[in-house]
Amino acid sequence: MIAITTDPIDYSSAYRYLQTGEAGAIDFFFGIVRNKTSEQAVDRLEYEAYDNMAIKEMQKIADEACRRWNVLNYVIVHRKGTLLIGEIAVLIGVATPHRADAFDACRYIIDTIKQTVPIWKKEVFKNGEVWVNAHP
Amino acid sequence: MIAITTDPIDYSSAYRYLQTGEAGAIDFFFGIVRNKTSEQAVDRLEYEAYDNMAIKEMQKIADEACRRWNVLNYVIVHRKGTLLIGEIAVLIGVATPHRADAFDACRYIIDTIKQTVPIWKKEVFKNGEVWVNAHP
Amino acid sequence: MAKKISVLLFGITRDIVGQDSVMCALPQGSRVGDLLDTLKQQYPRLGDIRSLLVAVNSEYAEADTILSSKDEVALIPPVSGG
Amino acid sequence: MAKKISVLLFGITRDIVGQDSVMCALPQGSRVGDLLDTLKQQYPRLGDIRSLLVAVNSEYAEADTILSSKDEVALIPPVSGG
Repeated sequence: MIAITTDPIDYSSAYRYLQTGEAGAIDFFFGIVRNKTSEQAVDRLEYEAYDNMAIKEMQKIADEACRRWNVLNYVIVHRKGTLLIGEIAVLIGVATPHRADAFDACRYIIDTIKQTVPIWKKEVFKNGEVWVNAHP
Repeated sequence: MIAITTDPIDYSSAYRYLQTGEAGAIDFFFGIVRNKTSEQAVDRLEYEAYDNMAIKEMQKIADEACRRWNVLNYVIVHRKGTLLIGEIAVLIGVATPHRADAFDACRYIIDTIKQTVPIWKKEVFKNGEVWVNAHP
Repeated sequence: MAKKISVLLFGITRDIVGQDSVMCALPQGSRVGDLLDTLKQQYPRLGDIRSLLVAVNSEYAEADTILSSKDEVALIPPVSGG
Repeated sequence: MAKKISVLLFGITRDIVGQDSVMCALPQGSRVGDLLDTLKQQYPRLGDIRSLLVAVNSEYAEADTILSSKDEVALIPPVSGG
Protein backbone atom coordinates (compact mmCIF):
# COMPACT_ATOMS: atom_id res chain seq x y z
CA MET A 1 0.00 0.00 0.00
CA ILE A 2 1.32 3.40 -1.02
CA ALA A 3 -0.39 6.63 -0.07
CA ILE A 4 -0.01 10.35 0.38
CA THR A 5 -2.44 11.75 2.89
CA THR A 6 -3.34 14.95 4.71
CA ASP A 7 -4.75 12.94 7.64
CA PRO A 8 -2.69 11.80 10.63
CA ILE A 9 -0.99 8.48 9.85
CA ASP A 10 -2.66 5.50 11.52
CA TYR A 11 0.01 2.92 12.27
CA SER A 12 -2.44 0.43 13.75
CA SER A 13 -4.27 0.05 10.47
CA ALA A 14 -0.89 -0.19 8.73
CA TYR A 15 0.08 -3.02 11.08
CA ARG A 16 -3.17 -4.86 10.41
CA TYR A 17 -2.66 -4.44 6.68
CA LEU A 18 0.86 -5.93 6.87
CA GLN A 19 -0.10 -8.90 9.02
CA THR A 20 -0.02 -12.28 7.28
CA GLY A 21 0.61 -15.83 8.50
CA GLU A 22 3.93 -16.09 6.68
CA ALA A 23 5.36 -12.98 8.36
CA GLY A 24 7.97 -13.65 11.04
CA ALA A 25 9.16 -10.05 11.11
CA ILE A 26 7.73 -6.60 10.63
CA ASP A 27 9.87 -3.49 10.66
CA PHE A 28 8.27 -0.06 11.02
CA PHE A 29 10.09 3.17 10.42
CA PHE A 30 8.44 6.38 11.61
CA GLY A 31 9.80 9.74 10.44
CA ILE A 32 8.63 12.25 13.01
CA VAL A 33 8.66 16.05 13.26
CA ARG A 34 11.46 16.97 15.69
CA ASN A 35 11.40 20.03 17.90
CA LYS A 36 14.64 21.35 16.42
CA THR A 37 16.97 21.29 13.40
CA SER A 38 20.64 22.18 13.82
CA GLU A 39 19.79 23.61 17.24
CA GLN A 40 17.08 25.91 15.85
CA ALA A 41 13.67 25.47 17.50
CA VAL A 42 11.13 24.31 14.93
CA ASP A 43 7.56 25.56 15.12
CA ARG A 44 6.06 23.32 12.43
CA LEU A 45 6.77 21.75 9.06
CA GLU A 46 4.89 22.27 5.81
CA TYR A 47 5.03 19.30 3.44
CA GLU A 48 4.07 19.54 -0.18
CA ALA A 49 4.00 16.79 -2.81
CA TYR A 50 3.71 16.35 -6.55
CA ASP A 51 1.20 13.64 -5.78
CA ASN A 52 0.95 11.49 -8.89
CA MET A 53 4.68 11.56 -9.56
CA ALA A 54 5.47 10.92 -5.89
CA ILE A 55 3.22 7.84 -5.91
CA LYS A 56 4.92 6.61 -9.10
CA GLU A 57 8.39 7.08 -7.62
CA MET A 58 7.40 5.37 -4.38
CA GLN A 59 6.03 2.48 -6.41
CA LYS A 60 9.38 2.12 -8.19
CA ILE A 61 11.16 2.04 -4.84
CA ALA A 62 8.76 -0.55 -3.45
CA ASP A 63 9.11 -2.70 -6.58
CA GLU A 64 12.90 -2.57 -6.30
CA ALA A 65 12.72 -3.53 -2.60
CA CYS A 66 10.54 -6.50 -3.53
CA ARG A 67 13.10 -7.56 -6.13
CA ARG A 68 15.99 -7.34 -3.68
CA TRP A 69 14.38 -8.87 -0.60
CA ASN A 70 11.71 -11.39 0.28
CA VAL A 71 8.96 -8.87 1.04
CA LEU A 72 5.50 -10.27 1.81
CA ASN A 73 3.80 -6.93 2.23
CA TYR A 74 4.66 -3.26 2.59
CA VAL A 75 3.15 0.06 3.55
CA ILE A 76 4.48 3.46 2.53
CA VAL A 77 2.45 6.41 3.74
CA HIS A 78 3.65 9.99 3.53
CA ARG A 79 1.76 12.86 5.00
CA LYS A 80 1.52 16.35 3.52
CA GLY A 81 0.25 19.70 4.75
CA THR A 82 1.07 21.28 8.11
CA LEU A 83 2.70 18.99 10.67
CA LEU A 84 3.36 19.84 14.29
CA ILE A 85 6.12 18.51 16.54
CA GLY A 86 5.68 14.84 17.32
CA GLU A 87 3.48 14.12 14.30
CA ILE A 88 4.38 11.29 11.93
CA ALA A 89 5.54 12.57 8.53
CA VAL A 90 6.21 9.18 7.01
CA LEU A 91 5.61 5.56 7.92
CA ILE A 92 7.36 2.66 6.21
CA GLY A 93 6.31 -0.85 7.18
CA VAL A 94 7.69 -4.08 5.77
CA ALA A 95 6.63 -7.66 6.55
CA THR A 96 9.02 -10.51 5.71
CA PRO A 97 9.53 -14.13 6.76
CA HIS A 98 12.86 -13.29 8.46
CA ARG A 99 14.12 -10.19 10.19
CA ALA A 100 17.19 -9.21 8.15
CA ASP A 101 15.04 -8.62 5.07
CA ALA A 102 12.59 -6.48 7.04
CA PHE A 103 15.34 -4.17 8.30
CA ASP A 104 17.15 -4.00 4.96
CA ALA A 105 14.05 -3.35 2.87
CA CYS A 106 12.63 -0.78 5.28
CA ARG A 107 15.88 1.14 5.41
CA TYR A 108 16.32 1.00 1.65
CA ILE A 109 12.83 2.41 1.14
CA ILE A 110 13.20 5.39 3.48
CA ASP A 111 16.74 6.18 2.28
CA THR A 112 15.63 6.15 -1.35
CA ILE A 113 12.43 8.10 -0.71
CA LYS A 114 14.59 10.91 0.60
CA GLN A 115 16.58 10.92 -2.64
CA THR A 116 14.03 10.60 -5.41
CA VAL A 117 10.42 11.21 -4.35
CA PRO A 118 9.06 14.68 -5.20
CA ILE A 119 8.00 15.76 -1.73
CA TRP A 120 9.24 18.98 -0.18
CA LYS A 121 9.51 20.12 3.38
CA LYS A 122 9.58 23.70 4.62
CA GLU A 123 10.84 24.22 8.16
CA VAL A 124 9.04 27.07 9.88
CA PHE A 125 10.87 28.68 12.79
CA LYS A 126 9.78 31.44 15.14
CA ASN A 127 11.48 33.98 12.86
CA GLY A 128 11.69 32.63 9.36
CA GLU A 129 11.31 29.57 7.21
CA VAL A 130 13.39 27.52 4.83
CA TRP A 131 12.80 24.90 2.13
CA VAL A 132 15.01 22.02 3.25
CA ASN A 133 17.89 21.14 0.88
CA ALA A 134 16.94 23.86 -1.59
CA HIS A 135 20.17 25.85 -1.36
CA PRO A 136 23.79 24.72 -1.26
CA MET B 1 11.18 0.15 29.31
CA ILE B 2 11.97 -3.56 29.52
CA ALA B 3 9.33 -6.19 30.23
CA ILE B 4 8.38 -9.83 29.97
CA THR B 5 4.66 -10.35 29.77
CA THR B 6 2.07 -13.04 29.31
CA ASP B 7 -0.37 -10.49 27.85
CA PRO B 8 -0.57 -9.60 24.16
CA ILE B 9 1.96 -6.88 23.32
CA ASP B 10 0.39 -3.44 22.89
CA TYR B 11 2.45 -1.53 20.34
CA SER B 12 0.33 1.62 20.61
CA SER B 13 1.26 2.12 24.23
CA ALA B 14 4.89 1.38 23.31
CA TYR B 15 4.72 4.08 20.66
CA ARG B 16 3.28 6.59 23.11
CA TYR B 17 5.98 5.71 25.63
CA LEU B 18 8.72 6.32 23.04
CA GLN B 19 7.37 9.61 21.75
CA THR B 20 9.38 12.72 22.71
CA GLY B 21 9.90 16.11 21.07
CA GLU B 22 13.53 15.37 20.22
CA ALA B 23 12.70 12.17 18.31
CA GLY B 24 12.99 12.44 14.54
CA ALA B 25 12.92 8.68 14.04
CA ILE B 26 11.37 5.64 15.65
CA ASP B 27 12.12 2.12 14.52
CA PHE B 28 9.92 -0.77 15.62
CA PHE B 29 10.82 -4.38 15.17
CA PHE B 30 8.09 -6.99 15.64
CA GLY B 31 9.00 -10.65 15.95
CA ILE B 32 5.87 -12.57 15.00
CA VAL B 33 4.80 -16.22 15.14
CA ARG B 34 5.02 -17.56 11.59
CA ASN B 35 2.79 -20.29 10.24
CA LYS B 36 5.75 -22.50 9.33
CA THR B 37 9.40 -23.30 10.08
CA SER B 38 11.53 -24.99 7.45
CA GLU B 39 8.34 -25.85 5.56
CA GLN B 40 6.73 -27.57 8.58
CA ALA B 41 3.33 -26.14 9.52
CA VAL B 42 3.46 -24.63 13.02
CA ASP B 43 0.47 -24.96 15.31
CA ARG B 44 1.69 -22.70 18.12
CA LEU B 45 4.80 -21.66 20.04
CA GLU B 46 5.45 -22.03 23.75
CA TYR B 47 7.81 -19.41 25.18
CA GLU B 48 9.42 -19.76 28.54
CA ALA B 49 11.77 -17.34 30.33
CA TYR B 50 14.11 -17.22 33.27
CA ASP B 51 12.48 -13.91 34.10
CA ASN B 52 14.87 -12.07 36.41
CA MET B 53 17.96 -13.12 34.48
CA ALA B 54 16.27 -12.32 31.16
CA ILE B 55 15.43 -8.82 32.37
CA LYS B 56 19.04 -8.33 33.53
CA GLU B 57 20.44 -9.48 30.19
CA MET B 58 18.02 -7.29 28.25
CA GLN B 59 19.07 -4.34 30.41
CA LYS B 60 22.73 -4.97 29.53
CA ILE B 61 21.84 -5.00 25.83
CA ALA B 62 19.83 -1.78 26.14
CA ASP B 63 22.66 -0.09 28.05
CA GLU B 64 25.16 -1.10 25.39
CA ALA B 65 22.84 0.21 22.64
CA CYS B 66 22.61 3.53 24.49
CA ARG B 67 26.42 3.68 24.67
CA ARG B 68 26.83 3.01 20.96
CA TRP B 69 24.04 5.16 19.54
CA ASN B 70 22.16 8.33 20.40
CA VAL B 71 19.07 6.64 21.85
CA LEU B 72 16.43 8.90 23.39
CA ASN B 73 14.12 6.14 24.51
CA TYR B 74 13.62 2.42 24.01
CA VAL B 75 11.09 -0.34 24.59
CA ILE B 76 11.90 -4.05 24.78
CA VAL B 77 8.92 -6.30 25.47
CA HIS B 78 9.06 -10.06 25.18
CA ARG B 79 6.03 -12.23 25.56
CA LYS B 80 5.97 -15.69 27.15
CA GLY B 81 3.43 -18.50 27.36
CA THR B 82 1.46 -19.91 24.46
CA LEU B 83 1.49 -17.86 21.25
CA LEU B 84 -0.59 -18.49 18.17
CA ILE B 85 0.24 -17.67 14.56
CA GLY B 86 0.30 -13.93 13.94
CA GLU B 87 0.88 -13.00 17.56
CA ILE B 88 3.76 -10.70 18.51
CA ALA B 89 6.51 -12.54 20.42
CA VAL B 90 8.81 -9.57 20.82
CA LEU B 91 8.66 -5.84 20.19
CA ILE B 92 11.74 -3.62 20.08
CA GLY B 93 11.21 0.12 19.72
CA VAL B 94 13.91 2.77 19.57
CA ALA B 95 13.51 6.55 19.35
CA THR B 96 16.46 8.64 18.15
CA PRO B 97 17.02 12.13 16.70
CA HIS B 98 18.12 10.66 13.32
CA ARG B 99 17.13 7.53 11.47
CA ALA B 100 20.42 5.65 11.11
CA ASP B 101 20.74 5.31 14.88
CA ALA B 102 17.17 4.02 15.20
CA PHE B 103 17.77 1.23 12.66
CA ASP B 104 21.21 0.32 14.01
CA ALA B 105 20.20 0.25 17.67
CA CYS B 106 16.97 -1.67 17.03
CA ARG B 107 18.74 -4.30 14.98
CA TYR B 108 21.56 -4.65 17.50
CA ILE B 109 19.03 -5.19 20.28
CA ILE B 110 17.05 -7.93 18.56
CA ASP B 111 20.18 -9.66 17.22
CA THR B 112 21.76 -9.72 20.67
CA ILE B 113 18.57 -10.79 22.45
CA LYS B 114 18.57 -13.89 20.30
CA GLN B 115 22.12 -14.69 21.43
CA THR B 116 22.16 -14.04 25.16
CA VAL B 117 18.75 -13.65 26.77
CA PRO B 118 17.47 -16.77 28.60
CA ILE B 119 14.19 -17.20 26.79
CA TRP B 120 13.27 -20.48 25.11
CA LYS B 121 10.86 -21.29 22.36
CA LYS B 122 9.22 -24.64 21.72
CA GLU B 123 7.69 -25.13 18.28
CA VAL B 124 4.59 -27.26 18.41
CA PHE B 125 3.60 -29.01 15.18
CA LYS B 126 0.62 -31.18 14.36
CA ASN B 127 2.69 -34.27 15.19
CA GLY B 128 5.47 -33.35 17.56
CA GLU B 129 7.34 -30.50 19.14
CA VAL B 130 10.91 -29.23 19.36
CA TRP B 131 12.87 -26.81 21.57
CA VAL B 132 14.42 -24.47 19.02
CA ASN B 133 18.24 -24.53 18.85
CA ALA B 134 18.52 -27.19 21.56
CA HIS B 135 20.17 -29.86 19.44
CA PRO B 136 22.99 -29.66 16.89
CA MET C 1 6.28 28.09 -34.64
CA ALA C 2 6.27 28.62 -30.89
CA LYS C 3 4.53 26.32 -28.42
CA LYS C 4 3.33 27.10 -24.96
CA ILE C 5 4.31 24.76 -22.14
CA SER C 6 2.57 24.91 -18.80
CA VAL C 7 5.07 24.11 -16.04
CA LEU C 8 3.97 22.97 -12.57
CA LEU C 9 5.87 24.52 -9.69
CA PHE C 10 6.54 23.12 -6.22
CA GLY C 11 8.37 24.12 -3.08
CA ILE C 12 10.90 26.85 -3.50
CA THR C 13 10.21 27.22 -7.24
CA ARG C 14 6.58 28.06 -6.44
CA ASP C 15 7.74 30.61 -3.88
CA ILE C 16 10.18 32.20 -6.35
CA VAL C 17 7.69 32.46 -9.22
CA GLY C 18 4.82 33.32 -6.89
CA GLN C 19 2.31 30.91 -8.44
CA ASP C 20 1.51 27.18 -8.79
CA SER C 21 2.43 27.02 -12.47
CA VAL C 22 3.90 29.17 -15.20
CA MET C 23 3.39 29.29 -18.98
CA CYS C 24 6.58 29.20 -20.98
CA ALA C 25 6.70 29.98 -24.72
CA LEU C 26 9.34 27.92 -26.53
CA PRO C 27 10.22 27.34 -30.20
CA GLN C 28 8.96 24.10 -31.75
CA GLY C 29 11.34 21.20 -31.01
CA SER C 30 12.60 22.69 -27.74
CA ARG C 31 14.08 20.41 -25.14
CA VAL C 32 14.06 20.20 -21.36
CA GLY C 33 17.41 22.04 -21.25
CA ASP C 34 15.94 24.93 -23.24
CA LEU C 35 13.01 25.18 -20.87
CA LEU C 36 15.34 25.39 -17.88
CA ASP C 37 17.47 28.06 -19.55
CA THR C 38 14.42 30.14 -20.42
CA LEU C 39 12.94 29.93 -16.94
CA LYS C 40 16.25 30.76 -15.24
CA GLN C 41 16.56 33.82 -17.45
CA GLN C 42 13.04 34.90 -16.55
CA TYR C 43 13.45 34.09 -12.83
CA PRO C 44 17.15 34.41 -11.99
CA ARG C 45 16.65 33.15 -8.41
CA LEU C 46 15.87 29.71 -9.87
CA GLY C 47 19.60 29.61 -10.67
CA ASP C 48 20.45 29.77 -6.95
CA ILE C 49 18.76 26.44 -6.22
CA ARG C 50 21.14 23.58 -5.48
CA SER C 51 19.74 21.48 -8.32
CA LEU C 52 16.75 21.83 -10.58
CA LEU C 53 15.34 18.87 -12.46
CA VAL C 54 12.39 18.58 -14.81
CA ALA C 55 9.71 15.93 -14.82
CA VAL C 56 7.81 15.18 -18.02
CA ASN C 57 4.58 13.24 -17.59
CA SER C 58 5.60 12.61 -13.95
CA GLU C 59 8.93 10.98 -14.80
CA TYR C 60 12.36 12.53 -14.38
CA ALA C 61 13.48 13.74 -17.82
CA GLU C 62 16.95 14.23 -19.35
CA ALA C 63 18.04 17.65 -20.64
CA ASP C 64 17.71 16.49 -24.26
CA THR C 65 14.10 15.29 -23.99
CA ILE C 66 11.95 17.06 -26.57
CA LEU C 67 8.88 18.78 -25.14
CA SER C 68 5.38 18.69 -26.55
CA SER C 69 2.64 21.05 -25.46
CA LYS C 70 0.59 18.01 -24.44
CA ASP C 71 3.19 16.97 -21.85
CA GLU C 72 2.66 17.51 -18.15
CA VAL C 73 5.85 19.31 -17.21
CA ALA C 74 7.06 20.16 -13.70
CA LEU C 75 10.10 21.76 -12.11
CA ILE C 76 11.61 19.54 -9.41
CA PRO C 77 13.77 21.38 -6.88
CA PRO C 78 15.81 19.23 -4.42
CA VAL C 79 13.41 16.85 -2.70
CA SER C 80 13.20 16.69 1.10
CA GLY C 81 10.52 14.20 2.01
CA GLY C 82 10.68 11.77 4.90
CA MET D 1 31.46 -32.24 53.62
CA ALA D 2 28.85 -32.28 50.88
CA LYS D 3 26.57 -29.41 49.98
CA LYS D 4 23.25 -29.47 48.24
CA ILE D 5 22.69 -27.14 45.31
CA SER D 6 19.22 -26.49 43.94
CA VAL D 7 19.39 -26.05 40.17
CA LEU D 8 16.64 -24.31 38.21
CA LEU D 9 15.71 -25.97 34.92
CA PHE D 10 14.27 -24.43 31.77
CA GLY D 11 13.29 -25.51 28.30
CA ILE D 12 14.70 -28.82 27.20
CA THR D 13 16.55 -29.39 30.49
CA ARG D 14 13.25 -29.24 32.34
CA ASP D 15 11.76 -31.73 29.88
CA ILE D 16 14.72 -34.11 30.26
CA VAL D 17 14.76 -34.05 34.07
CA GLY D 18 10.98 -33.94 34.28
CA GLN D 19 10.77 -31.18 36.88
CA ASP D 20 11.35 -27.42 37.34
CA SER D 21 14.46 -27.85 39.48
CA VAL D 22 16.77 -30.57 40.73
CA MET D 23 18.84 -30.95 43.92
CA CYS D 24 22.46 -31.84 43.33
CA ALA D 25 24.80 -33.02 46.10
CA LEU D 26 28.38 -31.85 45.55
CA PRO D 27 31.56 -31.88 47.68
CA GLN D 28 32.46 -28.59 49.42
CA GLY D 29 34.41 -26.31 47.05
CA SER D 30 32.78 -27.69 43.91
CA ARG D 31 32.69 -25.56 40.80
CA VAL D 32 30.26 -24.97 37.95
CA GLY D 33 32.12 -27.52 35.83
CA ASP D 34 31.69 -30.19 38.52
CA LEU D 35 27.97 -29.48 38.69
CA LEU D 36 27.64 -29.93 34.92
CA ASP D 37 29.62 -33.19 35.02
CA THR D 38 27.47 -34.57 37.84
CA LEU D 39 24.19 -33.66 36.19
CA LYS D 40 25.25 -35.07 32.81
CA GLN D 41 26.16 -38.33 34.53
CA GLN D 42 22.77 -38.45 36.24
CA TYR D 43 20.83 -37.37 33.11
CA PRO D 44 22.87 -38.48 30.08
CA ARG D 45 20.46 -36.78 27.64
CA LEU D 46 21.71 -33.42 28.95
CA GLY D 47 24.93 -34.30 27.11
CA ASP D 48 23.08 -34.27 23.77
CA ILE D 49 22.19 -30.59 24.06
CA ARG D 50 24.12 -28.32 21.69
CA SER D 51 25.50 -26.24 24.54
CA LEU D 52 24.73 -26.09 28.23
CA LEU D 53 25.69 -23.07 30.31
CA VAL D 54 25.19 -22.33 33.98
CA ALA D 55 23.92 -19.11 35.53
CA VAL D 56 24.83 -18.25 39.11
CA ASN D 57 22.71 -15.55 40.72
CA SER D 58 21.23 -14.81 37.30
CA GLU D 59 24.58 -14.12 35.60
CA TYR D 60 26.36 -16.42 33.16
CA ALA D 61 29.13 -18.21 35.12
CA GLU D 62 32.47 -19.67 34.04
CA ALA D 63 33.26 -23.36 34.57
CA ASP D 64 35.68 -22.55 37.41
CA THR D 65 33.22 -20.50 39.48
CA ILE D 66 32.94 -21.97 42.99
CA LEU D 67 29.38 -22.73 44.06
CA SER D 68 27.81 -21.96 47.41
CA SER D 69 24.54 -23.48 48.60
CA LYS D 70 23.16 -19.94 48.90
CA ASP D 71 23.60 -19.29 45.16
CA GLU D 72 20.67 -19.29 42.78
CA VAL D 73 21.88 -21.70 40.13
CA ALA D 74 20.25 -22.44 36.77
CA LEU D 75 20.99 -24.55 33.72
CA ILE D 76 20.85 -22.49 30.53
CA PRO D 77 20.30 -24.55 27.36
CA PRO D 78 20.67 -22.73 24.00
CA VAL D 79 18.42 -19.68 24.08
CA SER D 80 15.83 -19.10 21.36
CA GLY D 81 13.96 -15.94 22.23
CA GLY D 82 12.76 -13.36 19.74
